[in-house]
Amino acid sequence: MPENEEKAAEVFAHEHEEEEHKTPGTVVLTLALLISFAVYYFANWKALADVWHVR
Amino acid sequence: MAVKVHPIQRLMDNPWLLLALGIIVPFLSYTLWGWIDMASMPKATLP
Amino acid sequence: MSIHAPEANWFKPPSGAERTWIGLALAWCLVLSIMMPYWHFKGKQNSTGDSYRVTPAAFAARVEQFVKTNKVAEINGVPVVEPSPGGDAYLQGQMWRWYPALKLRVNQTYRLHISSTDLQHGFSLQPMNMNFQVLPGYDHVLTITPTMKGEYSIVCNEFCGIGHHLMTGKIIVE
Amino acid sequence: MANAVAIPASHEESEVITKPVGNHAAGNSRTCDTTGLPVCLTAQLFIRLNAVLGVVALLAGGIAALLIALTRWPAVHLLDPVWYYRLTTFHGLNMLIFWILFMEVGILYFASTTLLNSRLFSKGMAWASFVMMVAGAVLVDVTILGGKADVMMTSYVPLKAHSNFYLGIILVAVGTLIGVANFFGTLYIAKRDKTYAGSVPLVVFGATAAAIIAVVTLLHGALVMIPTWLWSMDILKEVDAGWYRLVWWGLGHQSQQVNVCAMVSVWYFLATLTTGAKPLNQAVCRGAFVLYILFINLASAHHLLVDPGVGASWKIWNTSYAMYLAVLASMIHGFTVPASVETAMRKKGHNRGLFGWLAAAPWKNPGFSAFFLSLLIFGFIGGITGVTLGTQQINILAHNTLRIPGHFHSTVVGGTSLAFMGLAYYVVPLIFKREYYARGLARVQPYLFAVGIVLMSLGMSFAGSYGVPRRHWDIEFTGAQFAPGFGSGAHVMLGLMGVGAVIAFVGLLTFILLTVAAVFFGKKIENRAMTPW
Repeated sequence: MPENEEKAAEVFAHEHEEEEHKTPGTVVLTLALLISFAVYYFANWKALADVWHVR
Repeated sequence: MAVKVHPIQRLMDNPWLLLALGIIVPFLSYTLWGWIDMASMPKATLP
Repeated sequence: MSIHAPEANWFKPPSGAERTWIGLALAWCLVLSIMMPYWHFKGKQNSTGDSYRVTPAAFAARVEQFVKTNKVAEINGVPVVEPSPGGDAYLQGQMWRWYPALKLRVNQTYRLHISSTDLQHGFSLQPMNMNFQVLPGYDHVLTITPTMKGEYSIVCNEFCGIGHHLMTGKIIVE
Repeated sequence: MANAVAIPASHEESEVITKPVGNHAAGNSRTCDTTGLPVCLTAQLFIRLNAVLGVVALLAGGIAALLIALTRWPAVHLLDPVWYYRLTTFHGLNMLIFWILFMEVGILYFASTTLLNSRLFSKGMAWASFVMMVAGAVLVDVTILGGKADVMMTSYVPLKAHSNFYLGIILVAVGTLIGVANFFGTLYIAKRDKTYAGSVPLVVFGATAAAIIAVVTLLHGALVMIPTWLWSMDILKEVDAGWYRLVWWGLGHQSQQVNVCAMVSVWYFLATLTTGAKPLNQAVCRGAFVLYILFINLASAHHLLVDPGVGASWKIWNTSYAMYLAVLASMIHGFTVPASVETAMRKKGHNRGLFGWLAAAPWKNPGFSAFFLSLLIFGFIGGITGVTLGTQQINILAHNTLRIPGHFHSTVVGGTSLAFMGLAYYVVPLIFKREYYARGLARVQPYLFAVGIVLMSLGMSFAGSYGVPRRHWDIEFTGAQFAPGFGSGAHVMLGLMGVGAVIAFVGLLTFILLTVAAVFFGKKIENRAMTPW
């Protein structure tokens, strides 16, 4: 049993390696999205904090 | 040859189950809960 | 290929940059979802939906009574009404005016009841830019504290027929 | 094909397969000469019909778009109030409902037949669906233009339109629902007849997600429109305003989630067709679609964030789509789609630096440029503004201001419509079997449209940040009791919106003229592959 599991893990690791993709451009693109998102989002909270109080 | 299919893959291969979940989840969370909120609104006393 | 059937056993957990991105995105989503309950308890601007069922006739009668007892002036033929600080104020949206004009004290808190006697309207306070929905049959109560002095206009930003763009009102804060 | 009886095809479909293949009846399928994919001829007929009607609605809505944009540009202020409000109603329904629904039913037929190697489930249902949708759309448009339904797309009660307006919407909704049922029927027979092995392709999975969301949408549509229709004929005494808003947005917002799903599926489809991209991880892409199915429909709550009647817990839970799980799904697609393109391009040897792969991408192919611009506009403008506006408390600053249309023009127009345009650059050669004329113009068209929509969306968004209301004829408030007015900043932004709208309209018209010319007069594609873009 443990041997089988080991084999399976090996196969998986192998597939894993093969399937590894390098996508640095996409990473930069998505990080730019995340940063602009955060800036716009928190700027809006700041604007909200400046209006009348309401509940 | 019986291939062991991951349970998550089996879920995603079942459009009927996804259809049922896709109707039930928003109906309970959005529609029904919304109706309950509206129905439980008290009458105005207008002081 | 996304247009062909995938291999038989395609399920595998995400790996590499994809996995990192999912983790990062999930963390950001958690920040987003915590912000709302956080603001609900710590923030000063919340729309809690505090509201009561009311008939348009009953609401209009209450507004009339409010105008009669609290009127202090008139501008452009519209009564200016000053509620007592900490008390209730009433505002009626109808085709096509906000009635009456209100005079409030800065940093005092009011229970502002808004409703409509006909169609749906949009209460939009300018240039402060605060917006709330106004429905017939619903007494929408905003517990509101003006924090700045000045003259503010109310416009209607929910379409209510051909005169919609003429529907305006006034709030003066002293 | 080898031992097929050589019966000469009786009409233009020269590569029609004359013996039964899979679950196709004899003479009811062909093999695409470009992709080698099988095409069900019944499905092909309805894809064509739906695409044509979609483009007709797009043209009608587009003309209205130009006129209302020129009215909201204060320096031009073109229409009188009656026609401004009337055409705003007309524009909304033709663009947000008719153009998109016709295209989506076509996409569902395509995905479930060609990509699953199956025949369409029912020709009768396809006819019923198509006829009801056309009848409904015509009824709605005639009622609006006849001046009997100046109620905006949302038709919030107690604002009342002529009963034919509601009847038309019910017809469109039921017709679409029948089309969606035909899709599910095809999924069923394809599985039963074993026309494919294992799991459905990713694009079909995305289409399934869109179809599921469409079912929820259309059920809400029936739930709200039938009582309202009865009320418009005085059979029902009253429809509660708050109840109407709650259920109507189960139709109004959710129909836009159908678009999101359909658009993302089209991204995957066009990425594959134009760059040979394949998804890095099926589980991740499909998992993101499952998150859409389960949670994206809660976002209808975004319209009720400053409403009376529903409480803070309901608002916070639903507006976060249950902890923003549907936003997570969009962010996942926002990674997996470009990552699949990047991987495919790098495999082809475009390995220079961070963005060498992107620079070398087929930017001259309108199918690619439309898809990638759609991805960027949807993500960077539509996504960011949408989540921000849909935050419960921030909505106080944005509800019913021009920020709202600013947001959804970048999602539905810059995102979905642009992606569908990219799709058309393949649908016409592959399904209509016609070549485009003026291919140089077609290459430019997505850029023109994208630039226009970006300017317009940003103009609207920032004008809305100054408090400018949506659906409002005159922000100078001429003749009003109190004249609030807006500052010069708002006017500059509205001007930007106007300029953007004109550019986008030129882009739209270019697309429609090119497509109509190709469909009706384009060079026929017979027994050969399409000319690559």
